[in-house]
Amino acid sequence: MQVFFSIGVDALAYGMVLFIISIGLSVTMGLMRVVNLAHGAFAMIGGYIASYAARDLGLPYGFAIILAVIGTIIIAIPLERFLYRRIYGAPELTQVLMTIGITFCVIGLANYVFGPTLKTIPLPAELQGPVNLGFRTIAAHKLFAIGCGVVVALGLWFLIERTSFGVKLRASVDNTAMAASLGVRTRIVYAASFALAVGLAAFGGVIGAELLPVEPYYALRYMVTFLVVVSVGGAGSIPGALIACLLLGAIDTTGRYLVPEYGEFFFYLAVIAIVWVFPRGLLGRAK
Amino acid sequence: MKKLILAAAAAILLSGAAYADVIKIGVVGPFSGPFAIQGKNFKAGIDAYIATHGNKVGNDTIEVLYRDVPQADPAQSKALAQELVVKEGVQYLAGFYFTPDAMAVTPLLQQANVPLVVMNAATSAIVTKSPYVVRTSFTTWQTSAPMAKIARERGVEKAITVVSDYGPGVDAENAFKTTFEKEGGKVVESIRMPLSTNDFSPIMQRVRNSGAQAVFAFLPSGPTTLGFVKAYNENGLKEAGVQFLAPGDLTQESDLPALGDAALGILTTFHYAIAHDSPENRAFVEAARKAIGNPAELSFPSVGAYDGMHVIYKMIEATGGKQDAKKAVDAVKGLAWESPRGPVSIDPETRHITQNIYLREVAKGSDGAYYNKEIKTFEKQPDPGLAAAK
Amino acid sequence: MSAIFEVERLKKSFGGLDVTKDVSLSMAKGDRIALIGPNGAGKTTFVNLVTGHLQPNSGRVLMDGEDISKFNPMRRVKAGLVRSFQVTRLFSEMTPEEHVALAILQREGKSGRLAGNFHAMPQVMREMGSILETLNLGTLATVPVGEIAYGQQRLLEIALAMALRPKVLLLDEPAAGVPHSDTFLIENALAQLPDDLAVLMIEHDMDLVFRFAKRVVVLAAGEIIFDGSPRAVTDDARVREAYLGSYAHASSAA
Amino acid sequence: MSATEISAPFEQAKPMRRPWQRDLAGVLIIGVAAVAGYFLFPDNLALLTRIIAIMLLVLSLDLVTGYCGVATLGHAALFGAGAYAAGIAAVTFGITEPLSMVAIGAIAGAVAGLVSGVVILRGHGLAQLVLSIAVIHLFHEAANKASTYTGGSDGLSGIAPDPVFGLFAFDLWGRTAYVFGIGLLILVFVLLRILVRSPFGTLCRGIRQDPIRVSAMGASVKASLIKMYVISGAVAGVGGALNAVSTQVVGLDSLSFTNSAEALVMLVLGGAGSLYGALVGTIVFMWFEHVVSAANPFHWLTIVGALLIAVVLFAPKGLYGTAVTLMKRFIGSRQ
Repeated sequence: MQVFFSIGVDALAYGMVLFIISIGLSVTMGLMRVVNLAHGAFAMIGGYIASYAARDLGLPYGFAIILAVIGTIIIAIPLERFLYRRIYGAPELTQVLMTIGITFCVIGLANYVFGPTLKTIPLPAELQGPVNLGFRTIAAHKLFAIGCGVVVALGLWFLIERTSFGVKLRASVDNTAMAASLGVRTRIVYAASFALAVGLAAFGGVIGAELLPVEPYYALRYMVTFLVVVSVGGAGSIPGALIACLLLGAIDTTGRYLVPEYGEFFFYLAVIAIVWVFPRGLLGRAK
Repeated sequence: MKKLILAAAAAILLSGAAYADVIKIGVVGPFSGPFAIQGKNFKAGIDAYIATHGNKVGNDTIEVLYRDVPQADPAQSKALAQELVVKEGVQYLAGFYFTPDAMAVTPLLQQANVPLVVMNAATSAIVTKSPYVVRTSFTTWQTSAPMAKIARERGVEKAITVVSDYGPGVDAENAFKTTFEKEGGKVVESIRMPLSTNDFSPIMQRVRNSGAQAVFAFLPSGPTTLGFVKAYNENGLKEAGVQFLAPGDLTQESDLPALGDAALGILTTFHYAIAHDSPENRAFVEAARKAIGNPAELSFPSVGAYDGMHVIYKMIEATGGKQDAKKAVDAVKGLAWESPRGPVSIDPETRHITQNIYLREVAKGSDGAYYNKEIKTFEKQPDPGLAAAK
Repeated sequence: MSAIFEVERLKKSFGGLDVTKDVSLSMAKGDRIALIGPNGAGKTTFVNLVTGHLQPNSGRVLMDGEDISKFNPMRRVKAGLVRSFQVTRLFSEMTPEEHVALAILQREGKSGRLAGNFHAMPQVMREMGSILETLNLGTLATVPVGEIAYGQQRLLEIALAMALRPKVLLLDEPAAGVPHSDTFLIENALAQLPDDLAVLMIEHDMDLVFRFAKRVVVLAAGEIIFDGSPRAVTDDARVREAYLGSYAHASSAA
Repeated sequence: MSATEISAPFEQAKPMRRPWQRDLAGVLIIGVAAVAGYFLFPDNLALLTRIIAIMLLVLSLDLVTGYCGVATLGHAALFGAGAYAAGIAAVTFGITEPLSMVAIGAIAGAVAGLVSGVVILRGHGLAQLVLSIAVIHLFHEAANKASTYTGGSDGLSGIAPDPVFGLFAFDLWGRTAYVFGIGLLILVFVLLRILVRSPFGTLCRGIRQDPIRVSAMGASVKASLIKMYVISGAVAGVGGALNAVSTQVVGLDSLSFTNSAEALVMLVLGGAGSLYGALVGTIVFMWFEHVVSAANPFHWLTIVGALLIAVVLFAPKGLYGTAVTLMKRFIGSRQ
């Protein structure tokens, strides 16, 4: 029983970290219909900015997070304007080509600018060290990540389902021409949701840095994992992504506890099984 | 036409000998991609050697050509090596971070009449694949086996091994297990985890439940070590007094700033620490830091590359710049010298480097920087891996 | 004449909503039936049930006396039950020639061949040529479908159906989206259909219905409320009520 | 169907002749390029042979992605299966005759194609992409585990193929391997051109454009796709076997996600759905990568990334597709 809880806590923490980083991708892929393989690159940029702010400039952690989110969005604006805008509505494979190209460039530049070493983001004292849960200890930053995940999930749900921006976004995506004729400035809506997705990526990159450390190859190393959780959840669905992250987090964690040798098999067989039962993802919308 | 090309190619191969005064060395390594830092260290070691020893051997000028294999890719490695030999006319092949990349090249050596100096790839068997292979780095067996003795000396009865599930990881597990059990200890459990593991908490739970007094771990240098070490601390294993043991890949100097306090006290055995105290090493570190640009990026592959260059220079001296792989390799069999890592020699039988293995502990210097502090020396260690394979 | 196609007591509901309530229908060789009904009457659902794209809750579909209720859509096509689509479904990068040839090859079980080309198969070329000529598509034979006019795409839909040589053909609004002035093209095409083929056409254009159909079936709210001659349909009280009632309902809802 | 029948005159012969002429021209161009490559780059034959092997992988990917519209990031599974089968046949079972090794590779590739086809075709869109990712990881992990046969992460070495036809030994310069590879490539290319023009090829193109229409014609979409996957697997398997024969080593990278993703990038770069695009994309990508990575082994990735972005911006249909469009426009404007 204790083992069960113990694994459960690990699974929850891991799943939430995955969720924070991948949810932005769910927005780009599901709502904006862009297969954005450069999502990991934006998370990495966020991580680098936070690391630079907190470690080299000595700024407080919270400030570093805000700086990372804003900085990454600022970097993403010209990319959206000159590159992404060209591939909205383009065939998926074209989008793959473009975003892989962007990822390669970002990796190359990160290697050039920051060098190939690992970069850490120093945690404030409150988030360091283990917290005793009674039956086991857990790292404080993991609890923090779980909290952040909950906040992000609720905030996004509210934004997309309950605000006028959400209405405009969903309208623009479902029928751009119709939305435009109703007076929605679709370009701005797209740009804003792109910024939202990128900001979430950066936020996730910083929060998740304890688990997925920042280094130049980050952009590709974890991309597959992000892609998998988003698609299993059903792109564009926030609850779907949340369930997928928690489920896959649990499967992964349990697998690695019970049969570490076959952890990889365990995870991907589970992915196949889930998609087999839900060919469009857990909560994917039928096309 | 065919004859013409043959003649031209033969001319390229032979010309290196008598006429040309440029001797080319082809270095294959990961210069971009996830292991770019290790390739950078190759180059730093090579540059440091050239900076301190000049770029001439006798009348011959040394030229180094670099080719990139970002991740283990034997086919690519072989194609590049082939091209280096055939097109660029290199007389020496060197570098090779990954075992499969080196293995792929060995069948070429005889026909190409080119020696291969392995500057990192750490699987014991590489040297058996061709008589023209010399290795100046280490093997995982060589660096892991002494750790088992340390564990026993420190009174560890029961240990658990946790390794990444790939060649070097399995080597490390075998090396530790064999030696540890020979010394009378018991390995209660051996865990192999996929290379792609990100969250090590569940593994640490298992380590905890196993009741072992020490955990012996092997992970490839790089990002995952950070998560692993943190998980070790955060899951309370450090407090519980479970000793953390590993070969030195896990605490390579370029990762130490990221690991930070979490790594303090970890015991590793390895062939080289940048903090090694000797005049040779101080000179080397100074030159290598200059070569690499950012001193924080310097790590162990640089010393393998540095000594590799030493071996190649000796080979060139011995052959007078003529292309003769057999003579070159014979000349360095038994060669002994004072390397930045300490006294080393090339075992005439295996053509692998015999060297000291040091027990180190991660410590924090007075300047606040973390380093591997050498606390014990195992002198003149050969590679036990080959014997074990037999 | 015995029935070639029978639908027996077909029922389908989505959630609690009955969209098809106990529908039975029978067709004989050479029948020309129009299936009409107000929007939302369940006409397309009916086609999807019959062709196997939807599974009914109960009821049977028979072809030539054989129960095909358990067949998947592909087997139903092979059994001779072919449909066209309300919104054109064609291969936009392929030519009419390729479309029709593919349908012929598929009918003859040769579409899985890994070598050869239909251009080198004289019978296929001849039949394709005659179908395209019949429907006045000969001049467009080698133009990608994406570049030809919608009306002609509708004709190609019919050409495909003909190439499959069905026993029973379900046409889902063949004139939908075609300008009224061009409806005669569709009508001419329908006139070229083989005499022994049983045709069920869903259509809104009543002129077309009256000229084409020998029999009219009216579906409203998932039920057949009329089955008889075209002349009698406009006089039927239930039909009038269904149409007018549905308009009244629609306007109040809007 | 015999060759004479194919070329026999028929009614509407005139406009139809052109594709055949184009195919003939295509084969001629490959032949000329192959000869030119041999004499212009006699020192790069090892690289050129590698390019040929990858071309076979990308051609195979074009069959399922370009012709059938299946998005996959796991196609290297088929390539790797061929490579490992050929390698294991040589190392463990002593089958070192190169053509037999290629045949074994083709069969293994076809089997891998069947397995991954059955799994991947279960999903649609993104789910399909994810299934393909899962498949490639499972293959990779399985090869890692079966290290007794595959050598695990150390790679499978010691593959020593016999001379081709007992006459031409594999040499240091890679000449035999190159000619062997060109032979395979031309053979496969001709067969594939026949395939894509066959009724089955037309059916598959139809499936990509509208699967519902195809099933309304009474054809099984799934069965057709799986059949194409098996054919595609055989082609990729030939590529893998060629790689094993020519480099005499097989590594886990041949079964990797990276390899799959790169193949997809090359295909899209060249332009999907014509076979020619696959060839063009592979040559351009690999040659470009080779040149820039030799020029700057440390920062070449940035330049490759810039190339991909430039292609999307200026040649959105891929290099070959855009060239064809431009050509058509040019001819059109002259008429």
